[in-house]
Amino acid sequence: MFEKFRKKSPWILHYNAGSCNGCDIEILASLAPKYDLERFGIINTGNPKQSDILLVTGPVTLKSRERLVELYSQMPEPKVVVAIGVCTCTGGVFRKMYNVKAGVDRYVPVDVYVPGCASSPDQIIDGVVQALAILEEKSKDIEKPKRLFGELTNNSIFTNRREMAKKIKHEKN
Amino acid sequence: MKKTINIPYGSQHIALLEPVRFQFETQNEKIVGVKADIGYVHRGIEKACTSTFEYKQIPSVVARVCGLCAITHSLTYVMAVEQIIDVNVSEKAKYLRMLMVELDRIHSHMLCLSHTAENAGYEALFMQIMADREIIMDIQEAISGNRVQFDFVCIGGVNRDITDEIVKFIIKSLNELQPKIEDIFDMFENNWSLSLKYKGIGAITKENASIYNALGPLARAAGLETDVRAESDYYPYEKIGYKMILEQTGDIYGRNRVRLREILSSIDMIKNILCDIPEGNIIEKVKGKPNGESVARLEAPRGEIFYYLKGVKQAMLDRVRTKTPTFSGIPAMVEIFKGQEYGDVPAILASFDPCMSCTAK
Amino acid sequence: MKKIETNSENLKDDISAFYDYKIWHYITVNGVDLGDKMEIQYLFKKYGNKEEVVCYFLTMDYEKEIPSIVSIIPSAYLGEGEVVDMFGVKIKEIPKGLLLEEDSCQAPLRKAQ
Amino acid sequence: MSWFLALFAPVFGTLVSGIDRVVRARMQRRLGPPLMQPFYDMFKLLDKRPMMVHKLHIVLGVMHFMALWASIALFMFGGHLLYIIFTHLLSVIFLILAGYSVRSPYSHLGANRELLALFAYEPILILMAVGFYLTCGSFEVSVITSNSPAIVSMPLMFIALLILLPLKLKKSPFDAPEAHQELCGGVEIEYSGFFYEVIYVSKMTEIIFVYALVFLFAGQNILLGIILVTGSFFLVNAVDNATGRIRIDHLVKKVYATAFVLALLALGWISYV
Repeated sequence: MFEKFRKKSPWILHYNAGSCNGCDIEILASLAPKYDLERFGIINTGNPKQSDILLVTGPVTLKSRERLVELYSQMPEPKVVVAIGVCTCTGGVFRKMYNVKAGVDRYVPVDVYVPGCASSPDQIIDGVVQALAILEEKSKDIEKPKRLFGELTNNSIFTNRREMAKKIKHEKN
Repeated sequence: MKKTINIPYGSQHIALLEPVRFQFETQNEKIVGVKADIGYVHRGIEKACTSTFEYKQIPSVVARVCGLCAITHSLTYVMAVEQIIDVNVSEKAKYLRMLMVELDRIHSHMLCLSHTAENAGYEALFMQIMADREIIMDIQEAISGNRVQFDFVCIGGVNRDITDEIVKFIIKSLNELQPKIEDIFDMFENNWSLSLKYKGIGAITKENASIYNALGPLARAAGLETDVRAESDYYPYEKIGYKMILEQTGDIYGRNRVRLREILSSIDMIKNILCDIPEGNIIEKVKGKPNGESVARLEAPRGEIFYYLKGVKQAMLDRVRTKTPTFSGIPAMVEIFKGQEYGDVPAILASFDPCMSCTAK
Repeated sequence: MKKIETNSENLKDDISAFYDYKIWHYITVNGVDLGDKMEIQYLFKKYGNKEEVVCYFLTMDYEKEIPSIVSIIPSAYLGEGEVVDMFGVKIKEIPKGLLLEEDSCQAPLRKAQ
Repeated sequence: MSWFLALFAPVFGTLVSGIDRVVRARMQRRLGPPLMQPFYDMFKLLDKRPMMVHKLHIVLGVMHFMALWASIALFMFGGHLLYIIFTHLLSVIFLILAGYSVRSPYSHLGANRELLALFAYEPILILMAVGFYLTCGSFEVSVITSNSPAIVSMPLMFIALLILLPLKLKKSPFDAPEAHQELCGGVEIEYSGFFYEVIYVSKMTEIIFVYALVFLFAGQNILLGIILVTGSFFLVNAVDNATGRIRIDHLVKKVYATAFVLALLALGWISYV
């Protein structure tokens, strides 16, 4: 019933997973008067528990991967992830360096990929608006982050244990 | 006994652009201890420069160390390489490089000022400075074709020439920008709430600044005379009207004043550069393989960038060492935080203009 | 760049005799892998002086331990920590883990691996 | 009429908040969100999956909203002004307890600051109630609103209330308890989904509470009341766009040095005349 309001009020959480700041300052520029993301109702909350869209920049470095997964799991569903910049999508120029793994989609499921080095504000706005359409279709089911912890079953960040247990039972059957 | 609250600040926080983690021990919001963890952005670029990329490709790789001062990174690297393989750059290319570095300094300082204003809770000023900053971004886009990561310099010169139309456009835009910067200057000087927030907060003495080896605006706000533009003959900075800008207070207010005055002096310098750009080639042919050691230094917006190179007559370099301004600034930052109120932390941190992707590489 | 050689016994004496925080600016600590040995460089510049960089350097084996200069230059712990992480050498009282995670590549810049 | 006002107070608050966001954006040379944006936010929050820490936290949040709503209802039905102020105090105390009940340091700091802000503004609200008693002869809101405008006899008290407005509306320079850049919202940081909605709505309801106090100064003159409310609305927004946030200790000092002194002077004036 309220699905259609999701796309009218997306709140953003921004995490820098080791980028060069180029995309981050462009995100900041797109919140500023010339581009003004707030006309779509977007607020930069900074609090994972109250946000809908996770903007990730940077090829995930080994030290920041756990924080990324934790932030992702702290966001309540429905949520979408937007990877901004070419190094976030594939690793870019940092691919095969010893302290990064190629791209953010090894850890969390990504919905929209925004290319560019650095992505210009126009591209970022376009990517976020596309993410809104995806947000509308998403269900309230739990999406798991990938690989790092394996199964995220007995992790305390899931406070709604009963729902979690039901889900596991369902999967076993 | 007072109750001590440990406040984690980072690695994700609304007031931080970049992942850095500070752990503040506070008593009644007064900070008694600080720990900094800076390794979140470590990607291993130094290793990649000596194992994956050839020396001619590296200018665009080191540009990705940091998006804000990308041009200074690639330029310092290029200067170091040119010393080893003996390339003489034409005067015109030198002027174009200086032009880009000064434009980069303006946009980086404006970003820092707007961020400082926002973290002091002054959202309207943030919006105003960000709106004015778009003028500089447009100029950069006109010259190089990209807003942030412009791979403008290359070994032997620069990649793109400048036309008369662009020169006219730059001068018109800068004339537009100058009164706006003076407005912002007035705002930082006279606003009541900002003076409560900035004056006397986060201060460092000249003595401490030199003991902890502070750099750039952080040191110049405390009265320490350190600026590579005055300590180097490589670029004709004196000819285009460079003056060192010093303040004595050492607090956030002083740092903001240094930045604002540097923006104004950079605008003057750019106008001078555009007036007397000499004729000549923009790029020289490069031959040979690097052999030997060299160092190069350059004044980035945040302070001194330092490159050490070692080549052994191969296309791959033997060692590339990057020392970035924030890396040297961290001990001084940690020192400043002690004894401050937690409520001032975001504004103090923003006024350092820390660049973590530079620090960890 | 002016290079002055020193060794691990005399390092602290040399640097404390040389370094005055009012005249010299400590730039950084640098490591260079020579193939079978390490060269550790301590770089300084003079305030207000054009193009003068002074480099104290020492060569050491991989397994040896050298003293730290934090007692002379308090801000040197970051540069030394980075050398420790990148080359896997030992410096007294400087812990590992400034930049690297435990499961990432240890001593990535060392050649003999 | 009063039933209608009391029941739909949160809705009106949300509308005012929407106007507020548009006005603020226009003052910053931006386009700003659509007018109905806070409604969209609320409907979206209804649809999110809640992730809460523990049940007491939820209960305290809901109690905060209920107490606040009750104080608005008392106001609309023309109740006793002191009851209204103390019910409002109760609601703020629930919020502070909610802040202390979780282990997040940001929440604790936010609750600390909320408590300090409470100490700053509560005495002035009580002095204001006393002022109304001295001018109109009663604490009842219904009596005050049928009297002649109180602003004529105590203009200083009105100025004191104007100083409190940014503090209650969480606008700069007095938004240290919420402090988006320092504490990410302070006490509300651990709420999410439907239960954040409760906190969100009570923020909107707070707006109505504050402007109702402003309206009270107009007495029976409804036109004057509307002028006062719109005037103070634009004044608060203009001040918000011209100042930064000041620290919590400065906040307490400044409020005592200005608003408290003004309120005392106003009382002295009334007694003297």
